[in-house]
Amino acid sequence: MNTTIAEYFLSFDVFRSFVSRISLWLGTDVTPFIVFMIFLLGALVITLVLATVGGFGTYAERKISADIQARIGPNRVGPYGLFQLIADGIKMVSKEDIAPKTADLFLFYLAPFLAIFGVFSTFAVIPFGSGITLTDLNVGVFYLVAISSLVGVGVFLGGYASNSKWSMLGGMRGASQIISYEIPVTLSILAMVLLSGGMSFGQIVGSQGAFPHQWFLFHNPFSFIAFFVLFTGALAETNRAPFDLPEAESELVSGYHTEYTGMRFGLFALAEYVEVFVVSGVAVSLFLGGYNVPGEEFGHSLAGQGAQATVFFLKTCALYYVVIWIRWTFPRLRVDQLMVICWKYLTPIAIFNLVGCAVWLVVFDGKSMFELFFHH
Amino acid sequence: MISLVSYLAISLLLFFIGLTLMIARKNIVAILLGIELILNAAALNFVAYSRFAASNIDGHIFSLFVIVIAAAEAAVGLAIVIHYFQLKETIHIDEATELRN
Amino acid sequence: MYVNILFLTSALLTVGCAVAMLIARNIMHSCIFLLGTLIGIAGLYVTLGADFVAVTQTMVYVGGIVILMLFAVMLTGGKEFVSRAQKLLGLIPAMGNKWSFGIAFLTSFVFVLSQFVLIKNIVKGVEVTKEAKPFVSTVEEIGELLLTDHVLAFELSSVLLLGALIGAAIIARPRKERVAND
Amino acid sequence: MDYTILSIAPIFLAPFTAFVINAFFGKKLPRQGDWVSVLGIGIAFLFAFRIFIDFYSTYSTEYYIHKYFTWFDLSYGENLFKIDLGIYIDNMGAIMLLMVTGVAFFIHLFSTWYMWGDVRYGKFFTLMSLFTSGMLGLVLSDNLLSMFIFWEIMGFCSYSLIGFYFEKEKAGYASIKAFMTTRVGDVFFLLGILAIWHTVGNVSLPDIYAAIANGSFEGHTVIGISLATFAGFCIFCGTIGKSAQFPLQVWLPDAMMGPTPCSALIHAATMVAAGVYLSLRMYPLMVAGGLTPFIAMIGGITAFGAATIALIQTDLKAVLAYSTISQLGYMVLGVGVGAYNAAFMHLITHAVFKACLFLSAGSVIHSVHTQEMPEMGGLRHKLKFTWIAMWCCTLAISGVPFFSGFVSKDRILGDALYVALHAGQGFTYMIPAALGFIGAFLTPFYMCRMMFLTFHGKPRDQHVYDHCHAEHLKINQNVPLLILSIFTLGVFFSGSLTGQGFVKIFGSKNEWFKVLVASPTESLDKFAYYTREELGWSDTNEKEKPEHSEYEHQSGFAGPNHENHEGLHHAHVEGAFGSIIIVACSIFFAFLMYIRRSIDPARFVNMFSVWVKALKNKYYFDHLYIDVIIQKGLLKFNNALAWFDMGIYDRFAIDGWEAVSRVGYKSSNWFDRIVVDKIGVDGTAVATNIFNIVLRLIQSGKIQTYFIVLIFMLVTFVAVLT
Repeated sequence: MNTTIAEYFLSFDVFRSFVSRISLWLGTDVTPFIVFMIFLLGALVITLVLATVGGFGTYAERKISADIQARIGPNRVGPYGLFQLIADGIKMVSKEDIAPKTADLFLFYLAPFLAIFGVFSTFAVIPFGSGITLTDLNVGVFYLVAISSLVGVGVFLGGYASNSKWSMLGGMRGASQIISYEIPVTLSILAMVLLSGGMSFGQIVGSQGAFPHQWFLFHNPFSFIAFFVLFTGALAETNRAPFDLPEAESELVSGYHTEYTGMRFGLFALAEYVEVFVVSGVAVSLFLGGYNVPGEEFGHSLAGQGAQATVFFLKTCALYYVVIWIRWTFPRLRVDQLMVICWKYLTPIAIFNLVGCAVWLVVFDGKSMFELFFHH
Repeated sequence: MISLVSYLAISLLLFFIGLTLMIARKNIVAILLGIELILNAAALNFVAYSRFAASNIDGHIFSLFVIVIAAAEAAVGLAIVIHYFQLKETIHIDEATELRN
Repeated sequence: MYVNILFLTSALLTVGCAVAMLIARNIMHSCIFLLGTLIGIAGLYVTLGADFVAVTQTMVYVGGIVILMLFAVMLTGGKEFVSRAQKLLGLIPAMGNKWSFGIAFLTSFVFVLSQFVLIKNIVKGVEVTKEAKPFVSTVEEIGELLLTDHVLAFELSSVLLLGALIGAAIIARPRKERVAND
Repeated sequence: MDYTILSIAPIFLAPFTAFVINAFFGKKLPRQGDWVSVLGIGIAFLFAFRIFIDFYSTYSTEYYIHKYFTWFDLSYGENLFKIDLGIYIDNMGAIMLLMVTGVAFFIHLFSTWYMWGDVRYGKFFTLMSLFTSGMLGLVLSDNLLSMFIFWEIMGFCSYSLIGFYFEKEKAGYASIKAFMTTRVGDVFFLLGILAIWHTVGNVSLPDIYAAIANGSFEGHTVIGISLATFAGFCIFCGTIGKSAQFPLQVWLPDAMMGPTPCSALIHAATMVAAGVYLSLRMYPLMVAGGLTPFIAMIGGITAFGAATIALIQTDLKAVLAYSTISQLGYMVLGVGVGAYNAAFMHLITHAVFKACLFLSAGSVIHSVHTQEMPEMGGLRHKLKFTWIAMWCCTLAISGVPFFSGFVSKDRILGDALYVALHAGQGFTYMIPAALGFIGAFLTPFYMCRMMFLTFHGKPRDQHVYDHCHAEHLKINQNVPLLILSIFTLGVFFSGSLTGQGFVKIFGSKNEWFKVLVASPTESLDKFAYYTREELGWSDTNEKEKPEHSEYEHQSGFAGPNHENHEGLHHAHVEGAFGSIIIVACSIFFAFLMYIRRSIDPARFVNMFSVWVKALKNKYYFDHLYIDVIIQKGLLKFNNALAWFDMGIYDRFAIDGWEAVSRVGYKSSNWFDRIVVDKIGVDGTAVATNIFNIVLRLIQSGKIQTYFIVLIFMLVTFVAVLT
């Protein structure tokens, strides 16, 4: 099984001979350089693709919300209003960049970059396919959880540095919400780590299969519950409705990014939309079988890689749709309810799931429910 | 190019800065910041020695425990700071002299 | 080569942010620079092959401690305040100005020097392996060590964390106003 | 059957768990948690039944279950000194468990009807569960210490249940009286346990039997009495207290203040049965201590005295209470005359019919809202089922043939007669036997009197009669009564209709009760070689099932010296026929007096007026205890002690010491002022002050200053080191 893009390419003889011929021609071994270039290119491509996906996120959100509310939604720019996001992008870039007079300018400028940094750093480990992964860290999931907590700092600083009451309250809510919900999310992820026996995405996805009965979602009752805990926690961590208290329009104008304009606001928005995509992708990889397609040999070929990426994107987009659907369906929570849900319900349930998964592994020798039912 | 000494130098610098921060600043939170730096310097040393001068990775374990202790210390310390602020409306370290008189 | 680049970047980030932390007047900025330092140290851990420690460092410090610090700073006023001049015997000035920095600098320097002198022999005694070991995953090994050789420390630290959790919650909980009868 | 601790422990744990659940969550449960208690005792019954079936199918006197673990061990060298806790079930225990769980189950069931609507309905069931579990624990125990613990749990429960209606002052006093009176016996019991523990080194039953068989008790004396006698006496005192024997019988009649189902439980299955059960368990010790004549005497006096008091009671429950004392007297008499088997049989049969009697009485009382028999009469038209059940039990307690009371009681009387006349024991057993037979005459009389007054004749108080509703079959009112009354038939216990082997109906196991319950004295030798083996909780310690029953038909009589089987049988026949005649006369007499009214009871009252007065005052025992012993004796003694304390100790010792200390204090005052104050204290203060001025310079209160000082100290240290 391949783990990174570079290794995937190097597994083809054509590519290897090509590299060695260039090395001969230059008189030095260029393999590391080529590898580096592949990484650079891959990172660029993935970042661009995901940024675009984030952009389309806004479009999807507007379209779907319009559909839910029996409206038409954006339909002016391009076919079906598809180019709306380009128009929005141009508008944002060309807007004047205003900073409040009393703001802490250093932090004010830093905050959106921290948020976007935290989100984009997670791309390094997201598995789009068995060969389309930037790097398959052996602490992949852990890394993802750790680095995405930078977003919390960004949100908090954005709220603090604006020197505005709305922003301040939004930032505080955001930070406390993110660090609180990190606990049930991490515990749910840990349960999956237990099941697969490793923290790398490659291993976690690899120990599942293409068909639903091989997914961790249906591995045992505890993992089934864990998925919903993770999904709820992820909604809260990405500040999505019904947990969008940090940017509650009715109370806080626009929350922590009230004072931001132009591209800085755009960065915050992009970070949010991309993070939703990332979180959906993580949920897909952990519970819904990830990029798995039927057939070992097929998966290795180039067409297989395409199929894997397609499967992954389809599943992720389905979850993305659910997220948007939830946003336009459920009312917002109160702050105390938010904390109660996290500390009194989700965390104990997540701990219970973790212990339950461990017990299941010991008692049933790691077999899933289906294996037990159809055991011969 | 990279050797044990480079890590030791960084760790020494961190320790030095942390100690200075701890002594010089009057804000209790700043003192806690200094303590974090000192703890990190120590943890870095552990890991560096573990890589360059030992055959096992016990150093990693030690630095993990250092992180744990830092977390506990930060939580309790900041709780004390906040409570102190509620009482005195200041977190100036020199005001915290109740035990003197 | 990449390791060297990473080392240099991390070292610069670490030291630069640490110095900035020291000289920043605004305590909020100090906290942010602390964040930079900690991420830099995580990078250094990566160059040392300590992947698990690096990620743990990021997780605990970035996700927890720094945000706690920011909260604490915000809840306690946030700005660096001017220290009142208090002099002990007219000799040791109150710190928080250039004098205090000078004193602190000197003290730290002397201390570090003395420690250096003290551990000089020990450092010499350590046999430094010439070529660095290959990078291997440490996760499994750490997991195994934590549950075998270091299980007591592991359990004790969990107890410590629980104690800290409860202690912090109790100390920082909002007090009711005292009844007026006393 | 393969026993583990899990197949036995639920007998105790199920009611106990019910108690715990009810105690903590009872108020939140539907119906205040009564079903938890009923369910708990029901589960215990199922387990007990399983064990009983096992013992019955094994059919051997050698079969027993013994499991234990060592609680603590203070042995040193050869001297054993430890406590083993465990479970010991032999045939007797299995029968006892079945009886207790079964009877208690029906009592619980009945209580859900009787107590329904009471203010403390849930609390009642909580206590009943604890009570039952205490009794079951006592039966399961293999040693005296845990028996004592459960014994005391029952004492506490009886205290709470008797004082259940603590709004009534009398109920409160009655509960205190019951508790304090049984306490007297308990103290002796504990003393007996200590004596045995000290000698044997362990208090588990097989060890005690083994010690008796090995003769370990011989040669030891306590205050001039041989140890076996002393220990046996002390433990028998426990029985006297718990089973309300003469002279500690005073608490039981007052215990009627509690709710009727709890009276049923106390009188039938649990509390008083525990006392007799204890003396049966310790029977070898009683024999070894030569206490049997004493025991027989106590039993005879109790059986007779209580029966006489019952003659004149007008309270329905009081009659039953005195009849209980009287029947317990028979059991103790049985122990005394060596009718081990018959005494235990009477314990079981009595438990069944007395529970039924009390529940019937409860049914009557609940229906008519009075306990006074003169206000009742003619109730048989309204309370048909109760009437049938109660007559069955009355016939059983009277000793009418074909009923269980005849089987058991007449075997006791037969043995008593044999010991008195044929066994060559002389005069010793004559009085108990005679008292027993007079009691046997009185018993049917007062029981039938009760029945006639309550159910027959014309309604004496029309208001009460009209108030009473006609009864219908109801699962928790009269169905338990009818079921219990079925078991008053002698067939279930004897296998033959009379218990004397006249008419046998069942097959090979027709005399199972007589065969299975064998006195430990007969097989005491097997305990002599009882080897101790430590067993874990989950192990089984079961005897191999014997190939066939090695038991030949043999009387249970094993106490005083006897060999004469022929004479024994003869005496039994004599006793049986004698008692049938006596019972017939007695019932006829009661019929004449209370139905036909051809004999006026007032004539007898006038004839024995002094005696009747004594009966009304219950032979003046309450006066004796309260007025004489407590007020004249204990209070006087108290006053004397108080006088000593105030008059002598206070005046001379305390006041004298005051004068001495006054001188001392004057001299020390001077020393204090000049030496200590001036030189010591002030001088130190000056010195401290000087130091203070110096120390204040570094004690700035600033942490960072301390820190700097600390660092420079460290640096100096390093400099010195290198």
